[in-house]
Amino acid sequence: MPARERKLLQGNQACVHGAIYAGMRFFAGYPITPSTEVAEMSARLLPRIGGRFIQMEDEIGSIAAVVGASISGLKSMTATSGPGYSLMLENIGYAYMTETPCVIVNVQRGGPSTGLPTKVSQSDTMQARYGPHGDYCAIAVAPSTVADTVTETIRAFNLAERFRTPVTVLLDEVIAHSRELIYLPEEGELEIYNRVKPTASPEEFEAFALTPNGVSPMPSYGEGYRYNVTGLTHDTHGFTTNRVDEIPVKLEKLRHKIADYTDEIEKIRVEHMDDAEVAIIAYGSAARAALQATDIARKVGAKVGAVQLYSIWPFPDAKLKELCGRCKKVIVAELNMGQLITEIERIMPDKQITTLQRYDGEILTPLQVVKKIEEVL
Amino acid sequence: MPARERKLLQGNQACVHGAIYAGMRFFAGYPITPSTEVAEMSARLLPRIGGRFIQMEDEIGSIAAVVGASISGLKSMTATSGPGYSLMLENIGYAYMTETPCVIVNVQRGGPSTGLPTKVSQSDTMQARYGPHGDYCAIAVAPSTVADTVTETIRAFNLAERFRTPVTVLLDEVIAHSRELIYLPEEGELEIYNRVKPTASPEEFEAFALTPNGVSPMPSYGEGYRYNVTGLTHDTHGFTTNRVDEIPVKLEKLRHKIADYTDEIEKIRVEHMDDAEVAIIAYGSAARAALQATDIARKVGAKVGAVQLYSIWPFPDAKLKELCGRCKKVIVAELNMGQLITEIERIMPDKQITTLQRYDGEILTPLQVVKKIEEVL
Amino acid sequence: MATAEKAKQKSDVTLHYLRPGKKFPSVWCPGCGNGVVMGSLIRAIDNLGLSKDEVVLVSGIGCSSRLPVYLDFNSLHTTHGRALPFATGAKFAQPHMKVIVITGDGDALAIGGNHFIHACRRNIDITAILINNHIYGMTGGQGSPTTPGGTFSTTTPYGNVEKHFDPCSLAAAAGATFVARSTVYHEPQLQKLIGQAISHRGFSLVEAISNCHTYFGRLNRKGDAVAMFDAFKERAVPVGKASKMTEEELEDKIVTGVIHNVEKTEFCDEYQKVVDAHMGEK
Amino acid sequence: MATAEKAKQKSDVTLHYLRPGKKFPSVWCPGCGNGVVMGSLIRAIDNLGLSKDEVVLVSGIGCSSRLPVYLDFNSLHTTHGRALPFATGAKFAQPHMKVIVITGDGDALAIGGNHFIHACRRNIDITAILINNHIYGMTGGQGSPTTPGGTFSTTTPYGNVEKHFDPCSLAAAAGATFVARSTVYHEPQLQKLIGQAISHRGFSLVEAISNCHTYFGRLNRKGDAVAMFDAFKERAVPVGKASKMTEEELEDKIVTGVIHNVEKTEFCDEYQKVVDAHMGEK
Amino acid sequence: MTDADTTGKPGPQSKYDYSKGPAPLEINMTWCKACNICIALCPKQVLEPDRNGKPVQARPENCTQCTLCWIHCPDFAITSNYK
Amino acid sequence: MTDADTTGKPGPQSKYDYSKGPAPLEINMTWCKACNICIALCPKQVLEPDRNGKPVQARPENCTQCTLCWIHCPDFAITSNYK
Amino acid sequence: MAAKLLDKVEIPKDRYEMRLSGSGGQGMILAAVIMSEAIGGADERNVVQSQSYGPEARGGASKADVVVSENEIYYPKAMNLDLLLAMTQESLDSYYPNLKEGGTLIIDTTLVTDVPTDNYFGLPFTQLAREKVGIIMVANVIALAAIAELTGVVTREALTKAVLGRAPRGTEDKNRKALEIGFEEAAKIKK
Amino acid sequence: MAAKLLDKVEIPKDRYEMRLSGSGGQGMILAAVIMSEAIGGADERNVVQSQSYGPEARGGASKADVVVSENEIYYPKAMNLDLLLAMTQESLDSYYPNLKEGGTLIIDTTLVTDVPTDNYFGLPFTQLAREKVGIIMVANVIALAAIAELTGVVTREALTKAVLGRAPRGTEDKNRKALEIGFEEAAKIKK
Ligand SMILES: Cc1ncc(C[n+]2csc(CCOP(=O)(O)OP(=O)(O)O)c2C)c(N)n1
Ligand SMILES: Cc1ncc(C[n+]2csc(CCOP(=O)(O)OP(=O)(O)O)c2C)c(N)n1
Ligand code: SF4
Ligand code: SF4
Ligand code: SF4
Ligand code: SF4
Ligand code: SF4
Ligand code: SF4
Ligand SMILES: [Mg+2]
Ligand SMILES: [Mg+2]
Repeated sequence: MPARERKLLQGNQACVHGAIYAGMRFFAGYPITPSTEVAEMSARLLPRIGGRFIQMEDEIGSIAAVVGASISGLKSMTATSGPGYSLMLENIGYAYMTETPCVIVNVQRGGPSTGLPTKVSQSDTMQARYGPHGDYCAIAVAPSTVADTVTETIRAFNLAERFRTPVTVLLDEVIAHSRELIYLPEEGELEIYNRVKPTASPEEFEAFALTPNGVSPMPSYGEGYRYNVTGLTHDTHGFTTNRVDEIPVKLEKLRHKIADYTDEIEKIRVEHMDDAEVAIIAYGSAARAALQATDIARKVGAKVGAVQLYSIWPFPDAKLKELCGRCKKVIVAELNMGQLITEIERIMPDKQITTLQRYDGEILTPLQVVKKIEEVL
Repeated sequence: MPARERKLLQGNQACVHGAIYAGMRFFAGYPITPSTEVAEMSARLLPRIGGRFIQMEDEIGSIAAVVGASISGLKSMTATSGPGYSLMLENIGYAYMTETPCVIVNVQRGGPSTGLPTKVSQSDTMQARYGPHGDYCAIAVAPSTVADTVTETIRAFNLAERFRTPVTVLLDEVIAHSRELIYLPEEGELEIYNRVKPTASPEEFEAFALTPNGVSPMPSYGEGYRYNVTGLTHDTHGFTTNRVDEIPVKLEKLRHKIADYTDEIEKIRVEHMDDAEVAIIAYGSAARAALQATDIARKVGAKVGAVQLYSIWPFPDAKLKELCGRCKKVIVAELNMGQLITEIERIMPDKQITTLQRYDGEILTPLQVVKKIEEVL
Repeated sequence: MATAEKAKQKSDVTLHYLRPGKKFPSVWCPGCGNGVVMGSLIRAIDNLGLSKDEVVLVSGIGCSSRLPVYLDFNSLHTTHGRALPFATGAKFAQPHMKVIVITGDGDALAIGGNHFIHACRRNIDITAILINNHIYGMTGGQGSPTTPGGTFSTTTPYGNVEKHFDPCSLAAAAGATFVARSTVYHEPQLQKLIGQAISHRGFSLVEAISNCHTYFGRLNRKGDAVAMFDAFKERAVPVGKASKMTEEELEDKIVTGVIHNVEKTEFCDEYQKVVDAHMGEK
Repeated sequence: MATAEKAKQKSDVTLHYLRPGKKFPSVWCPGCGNGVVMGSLIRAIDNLGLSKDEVVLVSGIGCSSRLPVYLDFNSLHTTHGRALPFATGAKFAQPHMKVIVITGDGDALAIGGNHFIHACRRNIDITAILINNHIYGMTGGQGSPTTPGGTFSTTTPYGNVEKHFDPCSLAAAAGATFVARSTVYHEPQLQKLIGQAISHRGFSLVEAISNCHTYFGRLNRKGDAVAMFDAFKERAVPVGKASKMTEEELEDKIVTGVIHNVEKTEFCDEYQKVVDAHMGEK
Repeated sequence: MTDADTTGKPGPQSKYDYSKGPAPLEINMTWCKACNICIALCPKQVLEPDRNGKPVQARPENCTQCTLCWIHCPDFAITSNYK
Repeated sequence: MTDADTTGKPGPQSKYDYSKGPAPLEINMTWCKACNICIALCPKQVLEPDRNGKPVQARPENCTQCTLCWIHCPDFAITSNYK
Repeated sequence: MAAKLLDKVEIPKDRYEMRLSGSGGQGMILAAVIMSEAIGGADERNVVQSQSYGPEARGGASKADVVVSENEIYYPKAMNLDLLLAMTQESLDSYYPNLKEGGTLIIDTTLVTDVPTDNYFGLPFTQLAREKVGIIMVANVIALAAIAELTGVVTREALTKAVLGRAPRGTEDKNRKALEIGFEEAAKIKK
Repeated sequence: MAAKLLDKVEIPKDRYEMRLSGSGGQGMILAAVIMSEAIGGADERNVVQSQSYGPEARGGASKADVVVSENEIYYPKAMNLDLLLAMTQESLDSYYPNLKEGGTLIIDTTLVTDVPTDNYFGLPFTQLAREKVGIIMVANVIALAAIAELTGVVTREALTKAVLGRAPRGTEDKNRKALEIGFEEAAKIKK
């Protein structure tokens, strides 16, 4: 077997490689630091594989085109950062309501507002959950290395297709702009999930049918299934409804098709937790500081463990509780003024929870984390 | 004294009366059900008092114009519903970052997406808190009657001016469209707060100076203070900064000027809580069902009390805990799939918390609430 | 009786395109021109012999934007103002589809104005049918970017102080390659123009002047649907004739016909050339 | 030596408008035309004798949008694409202020396109200076709505397949009442046009063609700032002369001067009439 | 309800007795919203409103099958009845 | 550093000795970014780049105060030195 | 105790709940507004008026509720109607089940033919409007007058003032006439 | 134990951290990319390369870091530099404090005049580039070669392959030349 080629890629570029591996054939976006290289790489690579890239007039148009293309039949993605993600929220909600698979990459930078365009942050964590109006059940994954970015982007596409829903990839400036040497997965190496196509005849086809797992088969345009798609609350045929007996059916379908299958979404990495007295919970580039600090502190005998979240939403309540079961103390390390911690507080009221925040545009250093471990121990 | 005139007003109309009482002289908006009457009433009333109404091309432009007008010197407001609020988020974040007082009315309707334009909901509760990207410290007030809508809109303006920050009024379709007979406050009856103007000379003026309470005096255009306003992270002079020693100063100013003064924001109504075993927590039109149910249940001897939130954000953690101190059981009644309840769970892990949700486009009925009380008792 | 037979056939054709399972009649007010445009669209599509499967109808939000749901095509009822970028995605993903956007004056030109000019600029092969009733019907009669100066709406209670867009000029300036206008009174012309627009390769706009007697008519004393139809008849001037009239003479007139028609390369075609040139490159 | 004295005075004038406390020089690349436009703007304002207090400079996001912070006026650096609605609020709140918007081709015409056409339509008394460098400078060289077909940018690595807007035609079609164009090479003309635009009552646009040699120049082998200045000189055609040229002859030319100038009622004025008529009504 | 109310065809109550041929139009009274457009636009005064404002074929013999009524009916309530 | 490097005035190292009058221009070497525009646009070849690429007044006697250099300097680094 | 709560509870007696229902064009919402204003003009009672919004309001059925109480009105919607005005058969059929036992039912006998109870007041409002006032549009005002007369929820004077306060200029006389007819006809059938 | 944690901890020894610093136009980022690719082409070591982004990158100071390790690299940024390349005085002043005790300092003596230690390697990279290759732009490549030679972090072959892999067409020879000069000159001063 010939040695596999290693590539030096930025997180943003790796994201595109992952997406294409997962089957992305459509990208619509609008440049914004620090996500722009995702668009640039897509512009370069997609024509080479017969895919399509379009730079839209703004972020609203970008996510709209992505949803349109996905419904039309192509796996689709867009990438942006906080300001653009804010603008996309209405149509992310539309994708959710219409059960349209798509992937939105949010490369987080310092906020609020225009904030710190070239600096790292994790301050859009809660927005990924609660950004769109209306009840929303978010899926968000979060890589922390360039290699992860490939696999998590693939996972994002798989989850989007599996659950027929928008999935957010929460990157941050450090991962996005760091270059790492990675192996790209080879054809067939990773499982790719494709949306389930209808098997019923067009006459029998019910666009938003209540299936056992809540996910309805989804045809592409031109395949003979002419159904209606609307962001208004609709019945199983896709027709608008105002009926009190039909409305909750739709809303519950949207929620339960995801909430009842969180085990397929959750992904957590655990290091040194067996006998840990303190757990550090973190994700993304903050997790890299946490892992490093854990390693350093372990070497000098501190009973500390690291818990890295690869899936942020739905929040892995039960699994996380179980993993942290033994330790009494928890440090939540994040690059914001305290977001994840509200979830941790909610699910672990019995533990002593400490927050470790950094929000000056830089990532936490391992020594900052070690210092916090020392404080807590 | 002549008898005061009572007016039959819709919540949406009352909102405009309250706003004008508070000093609103500028309204920019874009129609959307069920908020449109706020714009329509503003269009009618503002010219009569020398104020200004403009219908913008969209919601993004509306909030932008509102912020521009506020910085220019007029108290300003916009009104919308979920889809429009989603679109406004980027510029709400800008108002927050630039410390611009303004009021955004969100008349909640059924979501997600286009959802149920003419039906009631409270499913934008969490969005009001976490909608904008970046760390954000939200203020949101929530009337439940037409009369409340006057006073809470006034309070929203006062809070906006007091804290130099955007304030959201969380209405809902039922309050917005119901007509009630109310007395409008007379001149001088209610206190009106106006932004603090600088007393320093233009040369000495420091636009975002660190004052004891964190709020910097704010001049209008044309008053001789020519300063820079930007959504980029900035220093106390309003100039962009990337410095790790200056960035947290700004972010902490934004947070603490609000978070340290929550007692000036919090407002809670309490009924029958003295000896209550069960507390029902609710806001907006759901609170009306809760109050009614409490009344009904009390008459037959149930030890139940009602806690109505008039301020949702910052969440009144301490005060609420104190008020519910004695009762072991809490019912959170809301018109969504469970939003407020996540906050209640976080702050009251020791209590038995039950959720009472309705999300079919109608408000909870008192009997539904009574039934839940029965279940819980 | 050949003419009669043809008449019957033609009168029936609409029914063959109605969506099974969808309740009729429509939600629209009695006499609303949206239904007339729906008929024109059906007849135009039928004349072109398109298969139902290859047609995608995309709309935003508004009374007019409710149109697609009634028809047995692929239908995509999107968010307010965003029909065109959704349509752009759908079209670009499958360039052989016939993508037709149904939009209102508010949907296309207020909140959707940016997407409108950019779709024109790209000259992407989409047909937009803009049902211009000069007001926001759906939300109950607020002013729109086509509400004439001085007229009344619920947000211009003292008469509109703003000026209005001419959607056709705007589209042409932005890069649209086929631009036409007619009214719901002039159904045969409207139908013909829609057919031409769909056949045109590139971005095409048909502005269909329509009546919202419920709001625009009532607030401006323009009478009921019939009265408004009559006014359209009176005010219409074919483009040929209009070119010989002065600006004053054209005041309050509706210029009908093909306003602008040029050939330019189309977006999807151009992109395909890039794909063909670079496919397989490493 | 009167001319020399005047020269000195004129050469100094810029310094009197720089913002105290702000670090100089600017963030811009060496030779970036944004600085030239900044000088033109200062000289135009100085010529008009406006007081610093009555001037509001509003911008969006982009290299060009960094301009206002350097000048000692009221400055409002807003969100990407939204300068015009912020400016609309600021102006309408205090109609006696002179509100000037500094924007880029991406800021004004991509994400901000809708606000652009609506500000034009309203004919609100704002002057927009659109610094058109045919690319997104700030984010590192992506294509913009004015990037010409076939040219390269980081998002058009195989040559741009889209067509570009002519901002001046678009503005005129949308309702702007004063529209002009010049380049950073033609500073004296640029300055004069900016002055005229500010004096004009109603919405005015000055398109300032500028160089982003760092990205547009580099990616398209157009050389450095000097080479791009030279090209502007070569390509410029005064509007009078242009009117006598064919479309082919005008290909790749930059038409300079006042492109469109009409009188129409202004938005704030019209609104004031409503206020005057209804003030005090119950 | 009379025949005219539900079918749009001239019924016995119509003061215009129709007997010279098949009814020229088929009118779907469930879909018709009584907007009056067909009645107003018919150049031959074929139609008149019934008591709900919906069209009855009052002068069917005048119908030229000119198409105007049905191409302008916003609710597809009229089709030609010619076989 | 020589005088020319910091002031933009012709310094002793300049091969052009300047003695016929006051230096025509004041050049702010801290603000100047060495873009070359002034040098290229000067119709009289008054300016030449120093070793950092910033302008020195090489042929000051030629200066006609035509304004071109300073109105095109993007960094306001040139002003007239005429009193 | 808990298990029995629901059985014991009673809908509060301090509320008086009216529903005015009919079809889109019959002016039920306006009628409810006028009724609310009449009550508000007369005394210190509280009023909440609400209706169903939405596309269904275009044409179709229409209902408007008025809840009146001397106390604070918590719940803004009707729970158990004290009075139902039905101007069409469809609206009667839809809302009759919401009328409380012993509640007042008033119907427009012009259009309602089928009444599921004997305990009601019937007057041909639409016919009266057409024949005695000459415009069908004031049927709602006649109905309001009848409600006032039959229930005493508001005085003749207060209602008259409220109606005239809303009457477009030039229609005062017709409205006055409508009121008179309503009061009179209702007085005749008052038990 | 807890109180002493910070005193005891050590920065992990399995990491090798380099910082290449200079001014905007000197190609430090490209150099770091090439160095990373050289390492990656040679063996299975892991590499993380990062730099500061932002407007400051236009002109101004520029730095690019490369962290190398045989193990998983958790923390992606430099913690304690093993090697600092300073092409300007400004960059030396800024980053010298981040160099670990005993770390390798390499400076471009063309532009750096003031070195706060005696323990360093100095070569006139820019001057060598100008004088021996004829283009100043390859100074970074000469410096890379010197780093390879002086530290052994990567082999000559691997570096050569990486440099040529990135060299624009037509510049191969100049780059080869630059490498040679770098290797040679460094070999001369190698201790
Ligand atoms: C983001 C958003 N803003 C506002 C609305 C409310 N809205 C729905 S339709 C409409 C206007 C429709 O006007 P037009 O496009 O002219 O359609 P018409 O109803 O006149 O056919 C508005 C403002 C919305 N649904 N979404
Ligand atoms: C909502 C949002 N989207 C995208 C961006 C990123 N962004 C900043 S400036 C810019 C383009 C600027 O181009 P232009 O207006 O032409 O200005 P220039 O830099 O060329 O002067 C973009 C896309 C942003 N800041 N905010
Ligand atoms: S409101 Fe106007 S546009 Fe809407 S359906 Fe009625 S008539 Fe048509
Ligand atoms: S990137 Fe381009 S537009 Fe931006 S400062 Fe540099 S030259 Fe100017
Ligand atoms: S046009 Fe159609 S809907 Fe209107 S009255 Fe005639 S048949 Fe009825
Ligand atoms: S087809 Fe023509 S003539 Fe016959 S009824 Fe219709 S409009 Fe009248
Ligand atoms: S003023 Fe004119 S002549 Fe003198 S140096 Fe400047 S460009 Fe040259
Ligand atoms: S134009 Fe200005 S910045 Fe450029 S070289 Fe001349 S003095 Fe320096
Ligand atoms: Mg409309
Ligand atoms: Mg630009």
